[in-house]
Amino acid sequence: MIDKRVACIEDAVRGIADGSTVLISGFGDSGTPFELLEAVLDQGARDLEIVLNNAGGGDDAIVRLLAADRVRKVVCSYPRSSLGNPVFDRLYAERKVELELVPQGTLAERIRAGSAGLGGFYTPTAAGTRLADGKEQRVFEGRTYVLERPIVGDVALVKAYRADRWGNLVYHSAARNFGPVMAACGRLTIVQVKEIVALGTLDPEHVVTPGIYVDRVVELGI
Amino acid sequence: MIDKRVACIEDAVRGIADGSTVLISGFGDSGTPFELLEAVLDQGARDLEIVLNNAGGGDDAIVRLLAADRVRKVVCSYPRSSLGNPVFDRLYAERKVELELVPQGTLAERIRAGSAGLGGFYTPTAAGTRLADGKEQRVFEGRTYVLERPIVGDVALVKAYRADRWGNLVYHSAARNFGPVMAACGRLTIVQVKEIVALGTLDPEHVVTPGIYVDRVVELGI
Amino acid sequence: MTGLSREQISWRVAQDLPDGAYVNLGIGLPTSVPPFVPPDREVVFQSENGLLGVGPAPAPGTEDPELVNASKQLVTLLPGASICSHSDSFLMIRGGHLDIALLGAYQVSAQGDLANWLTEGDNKAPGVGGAMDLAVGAKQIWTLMEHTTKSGEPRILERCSYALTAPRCVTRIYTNLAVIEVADGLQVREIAEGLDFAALQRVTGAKLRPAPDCRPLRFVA
Amino acid sequence: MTGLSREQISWRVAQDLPDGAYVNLGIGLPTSVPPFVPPDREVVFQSENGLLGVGPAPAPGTEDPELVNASKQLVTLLPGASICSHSDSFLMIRGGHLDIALLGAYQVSAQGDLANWLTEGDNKAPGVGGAMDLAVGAKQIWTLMEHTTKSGEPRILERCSYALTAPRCVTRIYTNLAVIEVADGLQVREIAEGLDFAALQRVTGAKLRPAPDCRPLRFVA
Repeated sequence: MIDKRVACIEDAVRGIADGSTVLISGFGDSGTPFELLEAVLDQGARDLEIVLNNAGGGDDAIVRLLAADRVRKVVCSYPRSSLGNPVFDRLYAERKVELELVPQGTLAERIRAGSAGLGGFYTPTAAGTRLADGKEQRVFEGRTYVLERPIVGDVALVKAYRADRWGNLVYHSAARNFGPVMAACGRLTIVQVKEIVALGTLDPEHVVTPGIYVDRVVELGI
Repeated sequence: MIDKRVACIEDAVRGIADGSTVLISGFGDSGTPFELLEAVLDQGARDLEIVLNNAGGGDDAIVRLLAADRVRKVVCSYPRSSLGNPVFDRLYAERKVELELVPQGTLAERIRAGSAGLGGFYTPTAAGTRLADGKEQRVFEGRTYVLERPIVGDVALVKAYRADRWGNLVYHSAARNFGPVMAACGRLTIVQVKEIVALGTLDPEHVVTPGIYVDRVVELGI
Repeated sequence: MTGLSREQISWRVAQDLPDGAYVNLGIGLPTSVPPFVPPDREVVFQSENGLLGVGPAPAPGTEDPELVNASKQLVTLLPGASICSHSDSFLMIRGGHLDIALLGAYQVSAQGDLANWLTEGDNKAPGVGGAMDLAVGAKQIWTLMEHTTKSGEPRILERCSYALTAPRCVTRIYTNLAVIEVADGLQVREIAEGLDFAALQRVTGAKLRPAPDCRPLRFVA
Repeated sequence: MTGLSREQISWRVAQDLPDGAYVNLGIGLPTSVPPFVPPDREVVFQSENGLLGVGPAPAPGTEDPELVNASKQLVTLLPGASICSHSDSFLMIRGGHLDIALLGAYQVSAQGDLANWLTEGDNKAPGVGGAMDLAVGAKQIWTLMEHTTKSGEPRILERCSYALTAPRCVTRIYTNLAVIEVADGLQVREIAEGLDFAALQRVTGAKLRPAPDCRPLRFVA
């Protein structure tokens, strides 16, 4: 029997290894799996490379992972927050955390390419800019493209809305954002949901992330 | 006001130019816009390059387009049918129609790349096989990939299930197949649906093809 | 200096959005454009985080904390809206499906080069967000900005001094002082009332030319 | 010749599908595997046209003509099933998410090269379908085929003579005469009852070696 459900959030994050690349869903606060991140804080994995759109703000769990020196590298499009992120700014200034800045669409596409088994793709984004420095640029039909390589996560931490025991997922509103693309890209995909429903409850037409991509689901009621 | 609805199927296919590249949704019969194809037969466009998974069978509208010498080239993964397709076989043997055979996943991905503004992508599919002949092959981390270029349709002919006046679409069951990827890739995307519903009826969470990709919708009741 | 307020720049842009246009709103000034769209037009606003058909801010008590726009402001969805993932959203953006992206700018060059993500004096970690994807992807890029910096330095230049977001992408520039078309150089379509062409040229770092039908730029309540 | 019937090959493969496996069924022989999966196992079948969780053929009167599998046969969906587009389906296939693809084969080489799309004598237009994507994408490729051609020519060869679907992809070969593991050459795990190793080697075009625990291949109703 296929059963991706785990009983508690400690079980959900069990076994995340030091040095892992961890994909974290969310756009600002929307769709960010803060509860899973709290559990990762407790779980103890260090030397992490985190891949996410923003880099936390205020004193959220991402900022506290950074403050606890648990993050080696941040791959993101926008490491700034309206709440401010002095922890990241300090670590960055002191070169204690590496930053790989990736345009948002390229970030999503690199993660998708990783999940899709592609070796890379040519995007017009960033061609002729500083963010293409050191990358192969190539002209097709008169337009310049940058070669981008896939990202694969050892772990994906995703917030969704509802799941079933097969790990099928639906999301809530704008919290969908990076969830579907990251869920498909984690070697170990861990999902927090508000509610786990009986198998067959989710309409096959409406499933956004098929359960094949999901390894563990924990129900949090929020 | 945005209103993608057209009154009749003749209006739906109006203006398809000779020489167009036409994407046609469907996998076998499932999701194939046969009624739009009948209208294209009547409309008269010639010298077409058609991009689709199969190449028709029996005496369906695709076969009749071929029989009427309206098709210059077929880009597909599987030009065979359990119903037989002697018309295609004859035209192919007489070199009266060009065939570009593309692995099914590469076909879907090339169309997606066209819709996504990408210049190309590297896929492991077909590496080391006859279908990679003449294409750039490149090794990343020990694995060989083939460079594939995007496909863009002048026209996409798509069968969906429900639409609204903004052109939002949902599909029915396995008839979804190539619909969403082709709908996003047509410079002119024409959709036949069973039913047009009032704006706001389709749940934003369940829309599969956002209306931005759709130019014309015709309601057929089937 | 004479000219429009920031809010009036947003108003001015809104008057030019055609009925039926699909429009992305960058962070900052562009997010204040939608309320000014004339009520007889249906304009569909896209937000890079996967929303198409973004509506106004929610009424108090109806807020959904997860329903935010690219600037992380609470929004609503209109009838006809749809939600998609980030990869699908940037397929839409990069693939040329949006008619117009409204973007803030630090600098724009006479060739339409855009600089809107990195200033030279800023020591904080850089952030680019979706700006580069929007700049290469939308059919038209309209920038909204003050005509000069606070210290009076021009933002419209022969060459941008800041790092580029994308080369040759801006098609129209809206400032407090002018509406400028980028087409084989910079053509001034409107000049703020009370300002003459020579005065506008003096606060601009690139050569301007007036459109044959150059009109006054004025706010009409 | 002795050995299993075609249906019994499907039965044999089904016994090896682990509980919880995600399995794609190629066209032809593989489509007859699902009914033979032991009832205490939950195996999720994928169909390349965008179905995950494919169920059995529909009861008469409940057919949906649009709900077909890769072989265009009418099917059903199980509770827990989902539907996706072709690009999402082949992301799943190519991206290494399927545990096993069950594929028909014309030829398999000692290195696991697969030829299953093009025969040399066939003058009809070639068709490849999803075979190449499946062959490079699934974690394991198990082929189902008769051990020899109708005229008795071996299908298991040192090198395939037909055009390849993908090099070095097959991990296991199920025929009417044997179950063979592709692992540093060809290791015979099971031989059809009544056949000895030498006889199997004579109808095989590549060098075989017996597994230490090589067992009889037999059908148990």
